[in-house]
Amino acid sequence: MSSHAATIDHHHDATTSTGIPNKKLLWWAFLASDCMFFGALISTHLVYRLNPPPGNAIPTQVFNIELTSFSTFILLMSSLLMALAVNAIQKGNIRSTRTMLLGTMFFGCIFLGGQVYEFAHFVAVKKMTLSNSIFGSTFYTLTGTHGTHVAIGVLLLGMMYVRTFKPAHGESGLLRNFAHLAAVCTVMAVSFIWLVPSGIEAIYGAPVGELLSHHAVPFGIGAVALAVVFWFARSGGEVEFGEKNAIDVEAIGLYWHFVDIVWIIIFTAVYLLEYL
Amino acid sequence: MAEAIAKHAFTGAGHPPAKATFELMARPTAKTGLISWLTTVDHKKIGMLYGGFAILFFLIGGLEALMIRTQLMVPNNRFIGAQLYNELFTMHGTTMIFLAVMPLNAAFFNLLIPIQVGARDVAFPRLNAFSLWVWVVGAFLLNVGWLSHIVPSWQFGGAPDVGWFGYAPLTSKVFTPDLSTDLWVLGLQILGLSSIVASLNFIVTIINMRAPGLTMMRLPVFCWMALVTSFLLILALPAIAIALVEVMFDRNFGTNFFEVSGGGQPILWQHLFWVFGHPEVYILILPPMGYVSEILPTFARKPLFGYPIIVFSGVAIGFIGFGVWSHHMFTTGMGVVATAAFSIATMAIAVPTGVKIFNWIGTLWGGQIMTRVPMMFALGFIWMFMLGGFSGIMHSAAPADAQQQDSYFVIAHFHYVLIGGATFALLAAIHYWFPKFFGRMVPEFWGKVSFWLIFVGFNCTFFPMHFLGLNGMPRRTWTYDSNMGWNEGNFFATMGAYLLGLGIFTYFAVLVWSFFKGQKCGNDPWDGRTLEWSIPSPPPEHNFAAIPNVHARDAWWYEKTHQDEIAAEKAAHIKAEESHGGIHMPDQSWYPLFAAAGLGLAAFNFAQLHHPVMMMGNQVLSSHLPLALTGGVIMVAALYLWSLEGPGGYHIHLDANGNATESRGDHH
Amino acid sequence: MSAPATTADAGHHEPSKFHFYIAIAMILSVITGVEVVLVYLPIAKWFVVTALVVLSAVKFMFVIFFFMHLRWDKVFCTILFFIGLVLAGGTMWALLHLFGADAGKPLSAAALDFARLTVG
Amino acid sequence: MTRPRLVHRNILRLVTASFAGLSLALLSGCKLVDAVHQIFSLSGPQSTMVTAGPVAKSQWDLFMVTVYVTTFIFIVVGAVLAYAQIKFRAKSEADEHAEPPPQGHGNPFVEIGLIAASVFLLVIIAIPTLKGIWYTHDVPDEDKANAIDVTATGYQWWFKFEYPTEMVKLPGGAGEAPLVTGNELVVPAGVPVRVQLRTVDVIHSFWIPKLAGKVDMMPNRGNFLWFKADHPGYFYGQCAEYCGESHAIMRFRVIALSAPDYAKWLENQKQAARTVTASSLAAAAAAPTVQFASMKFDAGAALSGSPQFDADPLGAWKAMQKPEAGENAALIATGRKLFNEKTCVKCHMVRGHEGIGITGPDLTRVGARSTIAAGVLENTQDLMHKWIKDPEYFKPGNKMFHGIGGMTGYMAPNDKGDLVPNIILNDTEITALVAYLHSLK
Ligand code: HEA
Ligand code: HEA
Ligand code: HEC
Ligand code: CUA
Ligand SMILES: [Cu+2]
Repeated sequence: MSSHAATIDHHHDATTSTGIPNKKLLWWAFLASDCMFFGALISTHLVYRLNPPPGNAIPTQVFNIELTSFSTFILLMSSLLMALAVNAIQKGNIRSTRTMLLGTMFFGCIFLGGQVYEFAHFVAVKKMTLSNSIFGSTFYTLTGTHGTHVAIGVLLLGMMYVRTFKPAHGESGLLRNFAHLAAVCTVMAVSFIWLVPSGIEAIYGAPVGELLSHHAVPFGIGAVALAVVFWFARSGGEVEFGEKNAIDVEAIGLYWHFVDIVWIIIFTAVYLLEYL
Repeated sequence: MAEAIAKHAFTGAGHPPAKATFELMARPTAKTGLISWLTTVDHKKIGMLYGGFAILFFLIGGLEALMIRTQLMVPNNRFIGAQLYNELFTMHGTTMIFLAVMPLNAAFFNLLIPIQVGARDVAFPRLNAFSLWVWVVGAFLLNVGWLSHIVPSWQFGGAPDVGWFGYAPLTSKVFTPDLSTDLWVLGLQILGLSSIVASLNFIVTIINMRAPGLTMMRLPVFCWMALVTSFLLILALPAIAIALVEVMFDRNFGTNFFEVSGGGQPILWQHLFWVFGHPEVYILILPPMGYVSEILPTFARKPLFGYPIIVFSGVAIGFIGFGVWSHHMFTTGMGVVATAAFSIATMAIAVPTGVKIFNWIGTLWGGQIMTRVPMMFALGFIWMFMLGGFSGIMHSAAPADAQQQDSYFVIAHFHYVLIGGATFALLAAIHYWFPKFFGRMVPEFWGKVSFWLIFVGFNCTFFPMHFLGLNGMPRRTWTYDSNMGWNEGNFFATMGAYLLGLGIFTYFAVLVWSFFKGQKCGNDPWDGRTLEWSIPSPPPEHNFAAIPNVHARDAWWYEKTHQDEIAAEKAAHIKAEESHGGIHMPDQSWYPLFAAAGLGLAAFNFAQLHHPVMMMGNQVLSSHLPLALTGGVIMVAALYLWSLEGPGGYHIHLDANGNATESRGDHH
Repeated sequence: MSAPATTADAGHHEPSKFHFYIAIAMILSVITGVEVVLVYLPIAKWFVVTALVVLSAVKFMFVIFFFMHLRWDKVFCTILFFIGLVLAGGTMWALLHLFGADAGKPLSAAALDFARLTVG
Repeated sequence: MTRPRLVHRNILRLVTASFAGLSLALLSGCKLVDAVHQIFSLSGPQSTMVTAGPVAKSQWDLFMVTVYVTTFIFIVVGAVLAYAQIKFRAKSEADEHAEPPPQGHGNPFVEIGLIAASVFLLVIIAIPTLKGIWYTHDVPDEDKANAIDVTATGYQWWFKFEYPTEMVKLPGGAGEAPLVTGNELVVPAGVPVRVQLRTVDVIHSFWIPKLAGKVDMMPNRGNFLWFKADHPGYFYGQCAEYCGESHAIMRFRVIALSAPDYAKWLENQKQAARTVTASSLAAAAAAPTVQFASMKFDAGAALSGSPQFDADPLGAWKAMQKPEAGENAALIATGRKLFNEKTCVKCHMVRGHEGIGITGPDLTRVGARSTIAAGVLENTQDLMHKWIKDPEYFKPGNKMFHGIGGMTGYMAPNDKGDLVPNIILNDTEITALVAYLHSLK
């Protein structure tokens, strides 16, 4: 392809029939599908909320609205940073993009931490578990699914972040590739091995301190591996990533914002309305 | 214009192919042999794999049906026992719907959509391969339970036995403690994932990859129906995905979604299932309506009558289809208002469906009808689908349905729409496009023999079932008493099923023969109307030497009547493209296969977290958690490498005689 | 297409939306604050419910149209997303009504206990 | 461009013609005519056409409306389609290569006309549908006062029936409880019956085709249906929702009796279980037995199978109500003892005797039922013997064999967790048990 277009029009892609880039179309279609996904989950929650069986948990006695409002605010701010990341890459400003990506991830993690704390607190202090009331079942499943979406978002952003360092000309040794891959795999394995069982433990009632001590080893390995990934990723020199990748960042952005709007609905429908 | 055309050929939306940085697996380049099939991203190869698997499962599902019919041949039969029978009908329904008709449709989506819209591949070729392999994983999980009948020491608990719509609370641990139900839940979940991913791909392909001049209102009806179907899939599948998650949590983590003692409402499962399930039946029938809308004009030698209305009614069917799900629940005590609303909404669907039937007849009217085999199946489709639709209308009258629901009348209804409808159209389509993709004709005579066997056998099997149902015979019953007046009907139906089986056997036997020995054919054996007939049979890897310019609805028909104009255009396109480096094709990749395999490993072990599997008296895979996690890690790692690897690509250059040479790495 | 676009000159770009995004984010935070306060105010329940629904709808629209650029993209994206949104909303609405109707009510607690007793 | 040639068309015609001829010839064989007639017959005991009550009748009438309308459409549309297929068929090979026909694209007026016609035809179906939905939902207001209430509860795989308004005294002064029976629902004819539908496990569905369409028994929900039997009769019912292994044979019966017969039946049911001793036998011989008025049975059935029973099921049922000839008080007493010893009592209620269980069907008057094991077996001494000997054979997975709710059945886990026989019976013991159970009238 020899068309050396000087600029990239981010709202029109001449290679497609509609002018919408394929990836953008893909993500919007996926989000339409995800609406149904959360629609079904929220329906389940509300159906049981409006017709509770005897002996159901009482939400207002469980909730901690201050914490949730704070999380909501944090997620909104992460959305802002995400929008700014897209804005930056559309200008070809990679440094700023990286900062914004990191910021988004950071806020996402705060949100997740808030949720882990919330779950652990509800279980340990408020005695509401996944299985001891139907409210517990629907609440944890709905907000947990949302949390999973956030976690996947963080993972995608992390991958994107690493990708921004990919050297331009593909020169890198085999060993380096293997080391990089091994580190990435370790991070993933550890986050699974750490997250899944500790999530289950949390749901069944273990307080945060205990969780950390139980899973100290995998957590430690994960932290080290994470550092390794970043170290490998941070190669100097020319990188391949650039303004042309704006669509990739934007795609993840769409996903991230969607997760945010789902939370907007959950915040109102699941939390706020309970206080009336 | 030339620029747009050259770009159009690009797959992977403007990614400059770069040398892979993290090249762990060399990108495979084999064009033949096992590796080429495992790593392919070519929509035609993927389509054929889908088709091959689907036909295999169609035969397995048919075999299951034959066992069902044999058991029901005479009253109080003890050919097979209750438990096995329950597994058989569950797996027959699940197999036919999820592993035969849906993937056969997916096969045609893959084979035809890119060619009919004038593209070189789908929008995301590797994602397409991923859908295929994920589908294989789902099919495996659903069927692996059969193994424990062969090797009893593998305690999967047999194949799933909860019925194809798995009503809670029968699916709870209390009532079906064995692994089969977990595998069913995960299998369906994974098939759903595959379908959503594939559908997103097709949506983007149809909307975004159309050749220049191919406006939406010139799109072949088949592509329209595929588009509507893809939308139905992405919008309906999430409902069942959530429902399955809820069942899975109930079974494994003690939630109460459908747990009666915890206040759960099993009826919620029914709602969520049918929110998916009803659109699902249109997912099964809309693509067949597309095939028929392609075949009828070809063999009547006339364009489709009322194209815009056929398209619009397809969209309308899809849309209304989302508002009628509770007609499967007329007997669950929804209350009068809800029952009335769903009853009327259901009837409304007859209108857009009728419109299609009328327009197909309009297409025949005044034509020169050539009754080739595909045409016979297509005409058979119209007749049989109409009958099935009528019994659907009888169901929609809710009070009358209270007598029909869960009786053989329903069985008759849906086999008329599913076999007389979907399957007939699929058989028509296979026969019609076989020459295109294998370059050989299927003999007419044997095709007709198989048609008549199938047609007669089908009606003998299922017509009496209307009467069995009205005479009170319930479905899903492994045996019946001799004094109920059902003996003759069942015997006759079973004989019909054998005849039908013979027909199906003949049909596929003839295909196999034709694959090796059939008469060779050229581009356009049927005097077709759409773009696929403009390219060689079988199509070359890059589909089109020159991306066509579309000037009219039946693009190829127009080309045939305007040859000079088109020839000039094409020469210009070829030149333009060569000056841009030749025809760009995406590279093969291992990662879709690896990601799917990781998913399979994860799901298979996840299902067994709470069920140690015994093999030869020993507990094997004693701890499934590590294996499940390993699978998850493999999947994520493969996806990660996939994203780093990039679409890649190489170029094809055509000489004056149309011979192709390839060049790699000449990306400028 | 393969031109290293990092060097593309900024002159051709539309004006930066940096401050605009910040403004949107501020509005969103304020709305959220209002929402939280609203539920504690002693106002008629129907009013609060309506207000909450409207406010979250506004937030929703702000995010999809500005953060997610629907406002600047081709309308087709909007249509695409709203197909899913409308169907999901409609299905939710229908489900809530189906379960809210008298016929949809679960057995009373007493009847439930009765049913449980008879299981033995 | 290659085109398949039109070979074989004539051969094919010949084949189809001879196939049709052959089948006609076969069909004209008169035994076959009968058989074919049977295939389409709608006169079985679960026929939805031969109705015996207003609910089922309204449902059949509505069904016939849909049949008329769709048949009409089929004839019209089918005729046009058939005409087009024949008229516009390429008659010869030359035809096929002729100039293509005019490439017309459609006609909006035709389309709109056909849409309007379809809507009109649907309205014809919709109106009676709506009427029917409200009519079949609940007992009409004017009849509400007469209606009786019963509760039907589904168990895997049998039905329990309760009469909430008919209280019986529990033995030993333990107060009162509603009358309970199993698998055979006895109701008065000519009276609306409102059946409350409950389940203790999975979803079942309650269906008596001749009396009313089905309604499901949903866990945690209070469904109900109503029906009315026009005349006394014996009706077949069936669980119509897949509910596990033996769903196929989860059947039941409804016996509609005239008002006085029903009163007598209730009277008898409310007594404690019948105890047979030598002296009671002698006393009974002297006293007049319960007599049922003679009544007409809806004989519109053409049935095969056990002819004596099917010829007059209601008569057969009535016969079951009377004590059997040749009752042996000693054998019955042994049976009663065994019923206790073999732990049958912990699952089965025999009101007034030792039986106290509630996880199995109430057997207080099992001897007076026409069928056992949820309508699967005729209640002859022989078949009951076989049932008690090997329930698993007749009903795979049944809870009497496998145990339920903490009660062990014929099989139970031993210390190692393997299933081993738990209730072991020999033929003599079973004979005594059967004698006892058959004495419970
Ligand atoms: C390909 C699949 C397919 C299709 C296309 C349909 C089409 C229709 N179906 Fe069917 N259906 C199934 C597959 C399908 N169905 C399956 C699998 C089940 C059972 C699931 C299970 O329980 O396992 C089922 C069950 C089912 C039920 C539930 C029955 C029960 O369990 O009690 C109902 C009830 O309303 C119903 C109705 C309809 C209607 C009204 C249509 C309409 O779309 C039909 C419209 C078509 C026509 C009417 C014919 C042509 C029209 C004209 C010529 C115009 C003029 C006509 C009129 C004005 C009437 N179907
Ligand atoms: C597209 C879907 C589809 C198709 C094509 C079919 C095809 C057939 N179906 Fe079925 N059917 C369903 C979908 C379908 N079915 C569903 C959804 C259910 C409900 C399940 C449930 O209740 O959960 C059902 C249930 C069902 C029942 C009711 C079972 C019960 O409720 O107890 C019956 C009974 O007769 C039946 C029969 C048949 C028959 C005879 C065929 C025939 O058309 C089959 C013809 C094909 C063959 C006969 C194969 C021939 C091949 C060979 C002979 C070669 C074999 C060789 C190899 C394998 C190498 N089907
Ligand atoms: C674990 C509980 C259990 C035990 C112990 C048990 N039964 Fe049963 N029995 C049942 C159940 C449950 C049924 C209903 C089976 C069905 O139809 O699915 C039944 C049905 C019957 C029936 C048929 C009743 C009818 O109305 O159709 C008879 C007769 C019977 N049992 C006799 C016996 C005898 C005799 C014994 C002792 C040897 C016995 N049962 C022990 C649970 C039990
Ligand atoms: Cu109970 Cu089927
Ligand atoms: Cu449906």
